[in-house]
Amino acid sequence: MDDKLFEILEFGVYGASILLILIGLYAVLTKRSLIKIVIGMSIIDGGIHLLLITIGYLKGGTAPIFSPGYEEAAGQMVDPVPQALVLTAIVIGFGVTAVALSLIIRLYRHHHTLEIDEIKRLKW
Amino acid sequence: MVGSPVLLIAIPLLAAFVIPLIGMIWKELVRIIPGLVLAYMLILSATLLYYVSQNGIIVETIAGWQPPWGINLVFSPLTGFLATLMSALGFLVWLFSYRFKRNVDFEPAKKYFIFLMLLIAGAIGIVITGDIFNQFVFIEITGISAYALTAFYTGRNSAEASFKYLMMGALASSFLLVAIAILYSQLGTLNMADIASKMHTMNPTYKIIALIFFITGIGIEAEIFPLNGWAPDAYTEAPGPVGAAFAGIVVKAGVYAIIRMIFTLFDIPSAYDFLIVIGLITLIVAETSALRQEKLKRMLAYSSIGQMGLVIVAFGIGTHEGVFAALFLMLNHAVIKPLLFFSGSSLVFNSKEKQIAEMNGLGKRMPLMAAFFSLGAFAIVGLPPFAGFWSKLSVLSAAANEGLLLIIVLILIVSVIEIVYYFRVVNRIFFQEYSREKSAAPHRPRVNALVAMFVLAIAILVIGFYPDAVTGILHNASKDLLNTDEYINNVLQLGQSLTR
Amino acid sequence: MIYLILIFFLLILMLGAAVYAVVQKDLLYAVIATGVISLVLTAIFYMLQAPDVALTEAAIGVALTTIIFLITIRNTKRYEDDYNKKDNLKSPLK
Amino acid sequence: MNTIILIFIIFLGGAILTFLAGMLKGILKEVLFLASVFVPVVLFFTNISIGQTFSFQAAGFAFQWGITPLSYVFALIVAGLGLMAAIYAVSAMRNKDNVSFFYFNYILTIMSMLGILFSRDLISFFIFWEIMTWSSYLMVVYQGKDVQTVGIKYFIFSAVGAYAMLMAIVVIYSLTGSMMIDSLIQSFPGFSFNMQLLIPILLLIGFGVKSALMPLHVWAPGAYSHAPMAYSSVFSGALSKMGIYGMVIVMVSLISHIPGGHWFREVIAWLGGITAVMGTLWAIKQDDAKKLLAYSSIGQLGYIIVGVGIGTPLAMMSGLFLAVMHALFKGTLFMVVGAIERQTGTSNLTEVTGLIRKMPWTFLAALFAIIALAGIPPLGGFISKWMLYESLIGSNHYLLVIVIFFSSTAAFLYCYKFLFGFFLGQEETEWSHVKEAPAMMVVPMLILAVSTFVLGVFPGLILNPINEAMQTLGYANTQGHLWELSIIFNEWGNQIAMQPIVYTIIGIFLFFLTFLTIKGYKETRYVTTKDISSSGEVPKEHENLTFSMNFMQPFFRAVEPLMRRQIDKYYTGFANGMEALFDFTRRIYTGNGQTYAMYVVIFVVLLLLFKNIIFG
Amino acid sequence: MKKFLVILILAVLGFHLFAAFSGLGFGVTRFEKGVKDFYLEKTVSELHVANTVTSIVVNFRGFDTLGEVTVLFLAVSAMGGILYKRRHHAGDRSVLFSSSSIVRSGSKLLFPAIILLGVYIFIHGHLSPGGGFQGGAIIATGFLLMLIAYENFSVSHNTLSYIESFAGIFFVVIGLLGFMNGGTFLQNFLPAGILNNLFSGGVIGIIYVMVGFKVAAELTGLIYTILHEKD
Repeated sequence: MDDKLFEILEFGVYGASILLILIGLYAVLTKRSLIKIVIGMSIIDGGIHLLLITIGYLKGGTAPIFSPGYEEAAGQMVDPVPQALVLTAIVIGFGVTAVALSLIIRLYRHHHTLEIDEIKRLKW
Repeated sequence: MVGSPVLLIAIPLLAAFVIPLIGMIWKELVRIIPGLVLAYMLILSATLLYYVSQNGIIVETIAGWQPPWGINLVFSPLTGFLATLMSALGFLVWLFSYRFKRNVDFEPAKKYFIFLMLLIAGAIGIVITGDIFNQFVFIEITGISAYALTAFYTGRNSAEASFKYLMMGALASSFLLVAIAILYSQLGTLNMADIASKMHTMNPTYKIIALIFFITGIGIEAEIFPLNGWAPDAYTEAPGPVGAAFAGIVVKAGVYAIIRMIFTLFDIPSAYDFLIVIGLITLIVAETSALRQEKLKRMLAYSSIGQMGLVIVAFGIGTHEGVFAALFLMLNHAVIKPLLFFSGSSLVFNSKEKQIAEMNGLGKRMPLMAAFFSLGAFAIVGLPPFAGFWSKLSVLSAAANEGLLLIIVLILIVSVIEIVYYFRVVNRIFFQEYSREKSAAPHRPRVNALVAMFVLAIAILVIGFYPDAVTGILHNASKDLLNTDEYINNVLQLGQSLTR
Repeated sequence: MIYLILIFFLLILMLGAAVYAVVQKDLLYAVIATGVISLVLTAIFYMLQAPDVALTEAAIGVALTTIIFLITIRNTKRYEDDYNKKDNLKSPLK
Repeated sequence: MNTIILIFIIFLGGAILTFLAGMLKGILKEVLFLASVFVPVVLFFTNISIGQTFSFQAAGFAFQWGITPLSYVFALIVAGLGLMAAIYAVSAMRNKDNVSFFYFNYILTIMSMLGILFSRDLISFFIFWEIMTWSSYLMVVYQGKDVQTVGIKYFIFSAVGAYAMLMAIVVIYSLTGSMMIDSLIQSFPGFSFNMQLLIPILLLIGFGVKSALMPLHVWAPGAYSHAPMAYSSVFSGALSKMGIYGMVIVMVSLISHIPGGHWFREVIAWLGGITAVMGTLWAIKQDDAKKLLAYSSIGQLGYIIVGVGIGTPLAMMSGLFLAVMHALFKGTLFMVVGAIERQTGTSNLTEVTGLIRKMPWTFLAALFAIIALAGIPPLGGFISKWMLYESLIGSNHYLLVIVIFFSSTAAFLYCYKFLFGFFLGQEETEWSHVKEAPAMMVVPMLILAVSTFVLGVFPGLILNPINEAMQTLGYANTQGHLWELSIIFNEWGNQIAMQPIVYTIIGIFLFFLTFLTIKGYKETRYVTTKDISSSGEVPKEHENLTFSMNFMQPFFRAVEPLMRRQIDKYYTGFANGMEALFDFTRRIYTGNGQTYAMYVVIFVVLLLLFKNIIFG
Repeated sequence: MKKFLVILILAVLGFHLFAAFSGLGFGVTRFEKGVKDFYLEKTVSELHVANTVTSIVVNFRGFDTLGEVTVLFLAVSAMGGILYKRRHHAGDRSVLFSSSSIVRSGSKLLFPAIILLGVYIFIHGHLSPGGGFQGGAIIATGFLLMLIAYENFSVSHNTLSYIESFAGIFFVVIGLLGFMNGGTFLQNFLPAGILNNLFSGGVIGIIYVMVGFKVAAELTGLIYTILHEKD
């Protein structure tokens, strides 16, 4: 039963993370509000982080932290590398989001709108 | 041994952290220190390049772990050449903008120099790192500095340009992460050499999907055609020297990243043809868009994109001659385009809209700037005896050697278009009447800016009259890029190891 | 067993929140929904044996990201522009 | 140091020094300018011998400079005309703005033309070709008129030509692995047929542009007439001959090795013939003397191309000889127009009249040049035209003979228009203050004019080098001893006895000259143009009734269908269409960030969908 | 119309993405020669660090972390630059809501606890889950709470700047000190200590503390900057 569920879960987790990416992309591509677009970006980020963590997961594995007496437990640990990558990626993503939001504030200051298709003074 | 490649990254980062502190003591240091750092980077990378050309590739490990496990930096003839080029250009950009915002507030100036320094450090990091995730981090460093520099002027357009750039950049980093995820899930490693050595074991389907995401992610930085919407806007709205830095430094790093992927990491031969096609499309679309451009910097931006397209075509030829030609083009573009940006932004310095039409008759008012601009224009369209000619010739002869006659025809047609729009500007500057109402008011550039431009102009003339001054380095670099096995061996067995 | 079902539940919750965040015209609600995504992600990360990431996501994704979004909305505007035109009646706040 | 490299160093250094000296006051820049043209030319005449070479390596290519008999002939044109025009220019350009810029480009042009002739490899050929192009371009736009139309047009055509040539060069390089012209000539017969067709066509496009061959000639009228006249004499006289020089090499050394290459020759010759006719017709119609000379240049280059294209020994000789003669008389004529423009302020034939008394020396130079141009013995033009007819008839190109004959008859019209318009006719009060041009302008003109006469009487002076050049190209020795003396007092080889014809023509001409002169001096009624009444109608005040106005109107009514279609319009239409298209396509950069993001996703999706095709 | 097109495109994208990951398997041991086994082994045997993620983040891939804190530093600077107004007058803070006294006193009570938690987390980064980033972010959350609850609570910009700069400088300098004894950048030059002791892992703990300070200062500064963006 667990194994069967686990197989479904495989599709579920990968599928959910990819769906998250797609939903974010949908927001980026169709939503006209700048804030929505940034929300979309952070949803994409979330999806990718989940994807990376899922890649590193090991069935029945433990967190990659050695507790006293279990120094030989490396074989049952989940992959720590994607976790390290995600740690970095989260912080970077946050930095980018922050910059994006401050740009939005400034755009609003000048344009008094958040519609992306009204902010196109630079073209061709 | 004069130093290690890691200092090329560590020193600017250290300086970036130091500057806010030291700015509280003496404000002028905020301007001086980045220059010193960039000069140091230039000297260091040049010395290392010389060392490498004598003793072979340097592989620097970080935190003492051997390459498949630890992050490593690779300073080879190719990466060394690019790093030297970037730091030299970075120094010139610093020199040009040394008195930038001199009389305005202190805060923006401080940030400007920090961003500029980190932009260059990030670009060098992209080039010399040997680890894909580390490359991603450097791409982000470069990216955020670039967004900030684009939004540097407080007008409304700069924020718009910056936001577009950021949107594309965020998409790029997402795609890159997906690609990294695919590669890691298949090969369990992040080291470029390790990936390259294991690539043949990977299922071709996954391989191709990973490559596609890589190309898209980095292609946004490298300005290949459908992904370069941000570029004209960012170049237009960023301050002039920053446009020069984008054209000369950031794009080069992006192109390098794509090339490293296709030449070294992925063993997909048809990717070369793809490079040719996409490069040609980029070239044609960009150059034709530049034809009717009304704004100077935007025209330069399209021209820059077009040149990068040409570089990618040349890389796509894939032979030694092709790679040599591409590197030569990169070098020339890195020398010429900053000169155009510097002199162009000096010419329209006092104009509000930065229109080309406002440059009428400025040749008589600002003869030196106009002469520099014309020199750049002559060189970039490939007129002998200036620098651009040799690279154009080598691209064409590389293509001819492979029998790609259609490509030659297309490149030449596009060159004619390029001539048209550059010469229209030159004509305006020199041979049309200055009108007090319509033309921009003359502006007298400072000595530091003049020196920066002189250096570039002299470089153009030197390469033009004596191309052998650089061809040796370029041949070494192209050999290095094409020799994948040697790269893998050197990195994995720590070729010229840095243990002392 | 419960563990697996819980993950399923969380995944669905997360996707639901994501859809809500994208569809909702009131940006305030959308931002809160984004926070919910992060919150659920934190739980999933924890269940996938990544406590470090979970902690980071909790602090940065849930708290800080949400708050800077909120401040931005505060400084700009709360609704998408077509909010008043179409979805007037559906508005939860009217 | 090698003389060859020394020549170029002096040129280059002289150009830069002259340019820098332009910042100073005084005549330093003039002195430097003359020195940096004069010294290398003297070095060329004294120290350069045929066959001397200089080789070096750069950027992975082998370079070789040296002079061949053929290029020596052309170098004579360049050096001689360059020197004369330089002397002329010093005086003509006095008091203009940016003179040092003019000098700079002038020296560079002379240098690059000599460089083209010196190049034994294609790379340095191309480099000098391009330097010539852009320095001449800077001269075309130098006066600041119509730079965005005329200047750009010139440069576009030059660039198209140069890039066609560049493509040929890289293809040759990929095929032979060498950039040497000699190795190209050696290995050309071994190329595949496609390449044998492609390479000459590309090269001919390149050379055709510079020599104003018919569909590629549209830049020429504007460019010739917009450059300063001191430069136009070199531009039309010497620079266009570089195209001829290249064409000679292509026609003789390459095309003769193609199976069916004679069709090539026919096409080129016919294009030349059409060029000659159209150039001449358009020249007649011009009221501006500069434009007139520009079109006349196109027409004359057409003759040369016919000669080169036919390629029989006599035709080739006539083409080369006409090239030399054209340089002399067209150089003179441009200088004459320059002098008149300087003295009167305009070069319009309908405004300036009756200058014969005011500028007698200029008139004399113009007279010689016009006679030479029209092909009247005993001046040089006659010989070349005669040889051309001979060769055309000899090679059974009767139709082409008619074409050429028509155009050379029509050429009389513009010659007459030019001479009469400026110098004869009523002397208007408006021009009563006009003085003769300064000696430094008149003397070069006269020297060139006299040399047309000398070469007409003693064609052997130039035909001997041409004969040598043709021998190195593979032609048989063309009865060299016959050319030692003057043509008038000798028999024409085995051709028809021509003394009677020659003497008759000379007699008619002398009569005509005497008549004109007498008429000019004795029978001129001094009334202003405005006083003429035609057919009893009193003309309105503003009506211009000078001689040149509506010159040969009935004739044009007859040939109008020929002239209605201007190729220029097609080019302009094409260019405008392309610009409109590009203006439309650049709208893909919509300015909307979301669209750009959409492009990214579409890009990925397309790649993913077609991944097996693209990367498969 | 556009939306359907987008959905169609995204469906294709999603299909291929899924194809790239579906064959992977979930929760299986995937590669024998991957780098992770080396990390798991060396982190215990050489670095004596209990938390493998920490050892990777700070040591094996420490260069990434250096880049990452730089990114954060850049982001904060960029925000400052982007939102810069010439006449910058601090104190005009956006008010998210007018806080009641319960919120205020609650915040005041929670604040030291949050700070303490953050400090604990980044000090024990090499032993337990968490570390510099997490701790720093938590501390920033504490400040955020105070900034929201108290309209007149302010943080000295200069202090933040000092902390940020010094922490960054220390990070790089510790990295450069790795060159001692013929080592490389960021190499551990201190004794590794005993596994699961507070003083273990050599420089890893120190670096992570620096990262903690830096991240805390940067995130606080970031929030401070954006909060003061009221028009």
